[in-house]
Amino acid sequence: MHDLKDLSVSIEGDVLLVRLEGELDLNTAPKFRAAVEETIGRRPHLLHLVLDLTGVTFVDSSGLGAILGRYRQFAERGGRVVVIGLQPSVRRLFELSGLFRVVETATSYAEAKARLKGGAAVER
Amino acid sequence: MHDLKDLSVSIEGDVLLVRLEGELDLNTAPKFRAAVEETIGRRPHLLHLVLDLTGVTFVDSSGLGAILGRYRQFAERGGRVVVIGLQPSVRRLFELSGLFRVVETATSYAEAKARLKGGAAVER
Amino acid sequence: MSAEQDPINRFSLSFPGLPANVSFARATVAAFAAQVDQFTLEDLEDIRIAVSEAVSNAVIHAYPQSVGPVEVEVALFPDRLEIKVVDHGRGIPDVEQAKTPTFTTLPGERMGLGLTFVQTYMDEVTISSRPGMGTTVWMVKKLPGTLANGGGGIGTAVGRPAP
Amino acid sequence: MSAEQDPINRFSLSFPGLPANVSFARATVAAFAAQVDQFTLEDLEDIRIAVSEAVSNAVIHAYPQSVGPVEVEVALFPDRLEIKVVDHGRGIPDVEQAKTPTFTTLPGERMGLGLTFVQTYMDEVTISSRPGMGTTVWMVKKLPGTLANGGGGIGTAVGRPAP
Ligand SMILES: Nc1ncnc2c1ncn2[C@@H]1O[C@H](COP(=O)(O)OP(=O)(O)O)[C@@H](O)[C@H]1O
Ligand SMILES: Nc1ncnc2c1ncn2[C@@H]1O[C@H](COP(=O)(O)OP(=O)(O)O)[C@@H](O)[C@H]1O
Repeated sequence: MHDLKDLSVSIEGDVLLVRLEGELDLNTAPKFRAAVEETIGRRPHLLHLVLDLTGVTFVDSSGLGAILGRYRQFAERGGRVVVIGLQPSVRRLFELSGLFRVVETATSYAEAKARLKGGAAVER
Repeated sequence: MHDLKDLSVSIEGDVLLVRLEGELDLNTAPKFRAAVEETIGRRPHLLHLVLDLTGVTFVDSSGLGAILGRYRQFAERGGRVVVIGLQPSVRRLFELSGLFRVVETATSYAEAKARLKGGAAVER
Repeated sequence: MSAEQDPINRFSLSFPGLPANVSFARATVAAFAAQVDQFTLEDLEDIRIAVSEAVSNAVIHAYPQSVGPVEVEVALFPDRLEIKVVDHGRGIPDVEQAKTPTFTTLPGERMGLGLTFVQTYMDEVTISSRPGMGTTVWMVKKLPGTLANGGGGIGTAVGRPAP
Repeated sequence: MSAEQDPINRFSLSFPGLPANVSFARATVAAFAAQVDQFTLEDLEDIRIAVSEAVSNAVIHAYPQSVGPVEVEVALFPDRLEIKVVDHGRGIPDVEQAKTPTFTTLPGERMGLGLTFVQTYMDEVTISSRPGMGTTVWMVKKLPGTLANGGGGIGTAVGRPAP
């Protein structure tokens, strides 16, 4: 039940990179939420979130809700959320839930940053 | 509960090599026993057993009993049993049970065969 | 439905509705379901999600102010795996409404997709609830490639010899 | 013993005593025990072996001719994990004898080491049995680094504030 094995946070310019490892569910979503809120609370310059889910093996609707919640938070600041490292089973859930309508994906952190620098949001 | 993921049997001269993968317990010990008995039943020339436990992640007293049972079977033919690939947790159980008093170990199949060819049983 | 035959194997599990037990419950059901050779990794993933959603609902909706008991009962039949998630909590006043995608009584970060996922990922789902008495989510995953899969009705069950 | 405080978390599991359920039972207990950060991989391995032995005994000795119910109850306390394996089978006429290394009533390939391993790998073990009524194997793994570990007796328990 160590379902969130790791959570690491790093900052580069106006981008917050959060890497999760393990499972994102009812039990672990609050930890993810708290880590993001703690980091951005006193850093209004952080505009965008890149979420690296490479090490995430399980997500359910509670996990999706936590990601959507972060999207809303960054959207309020005028920023965007890009997800990288989606495993096939997690991708399936993103598609089913319609989360792709608001959250973008990229194949790497570099691509995610390039996109965010480009400034153009994906077509919706 | 696929606890014996694989069991493969091969013959070289008077040596039977059995490779197990997975867990050796009450449920899987009979499969191991049946595979050995089926192979040696009509092959009285098979004198020795080399048991490769490299892929075995769990053994309990039922598993040890099945190994001891095979030792008795080969001892009756005047042969020996050499175990290779013991994981630390399994080694601990071998020590505790005294199985090392009858079953020998080697670090590889080549070493096991060399020993058996040499003909000298280890000191007990 | 061929509900009257004896299961090949079964278990029942009960635990307090703590968030940490959601992953425990889905891991336990998945470990049991893994004995079924016919299930693909995707089937096991579907089961994990459905159990996770039903147990999460018991934890947060059934017992909003306390930690109450949750039971998970699983039975394996020749043609299907049946899973029941039971709580004795608040109950659902309108089950049809609860099943509607995006309907939730806890806006915040809930998406209202839990029961939708249960229905999407399992082959049959029945939710029964009595306000103040509790909720049972009963769900079935059919074994791929069994006779009954894809429509063998009562005839199939009657024709099958007892195990 | 501080047996009267409430556990931090717990579960109970019941299943038919089929050989396939031995691995299911130990995997379930290990998944639950893994929530305890203090347990090392070796502790988890010890627990897996002890559960495997106690459940195997229920399967083969308690119900030699049939498949009977087995229950596993696990409770986590601040200082220890308690595990109870219960059957309602044949019972053990002489528990002291049964605990003796190499004693077995089923020679064949049984080594008579099951209860020895349970005692070796767990910190406290109590076996209670009534012939014809069943057997309960109660065992404790202490959490490493807790006050009570390494000999804090009743004094320790009394001195500990309720959680
Ligand atoms: N076990 C339950 N006990 C009480 N109410 C429930 C239960 N399960 C679901 N509900 C109700 O049904 C609604 C929809 O559930 P669901 O689709 O899982 O979405 P969510 O959990 O995101 O709210 C919940 O908001 C809740 O009001
Ligand atoms: N749950 C049980 N029900 C009835 N008898 C039991 C049970 N557990 C152990 N026994 C008895 O105790 C003996 C010793 O058990 P154990 O040390 O586990 O060795 P083994 O299982 O190899 O016989 C068994 O042979 C059996 O007679």
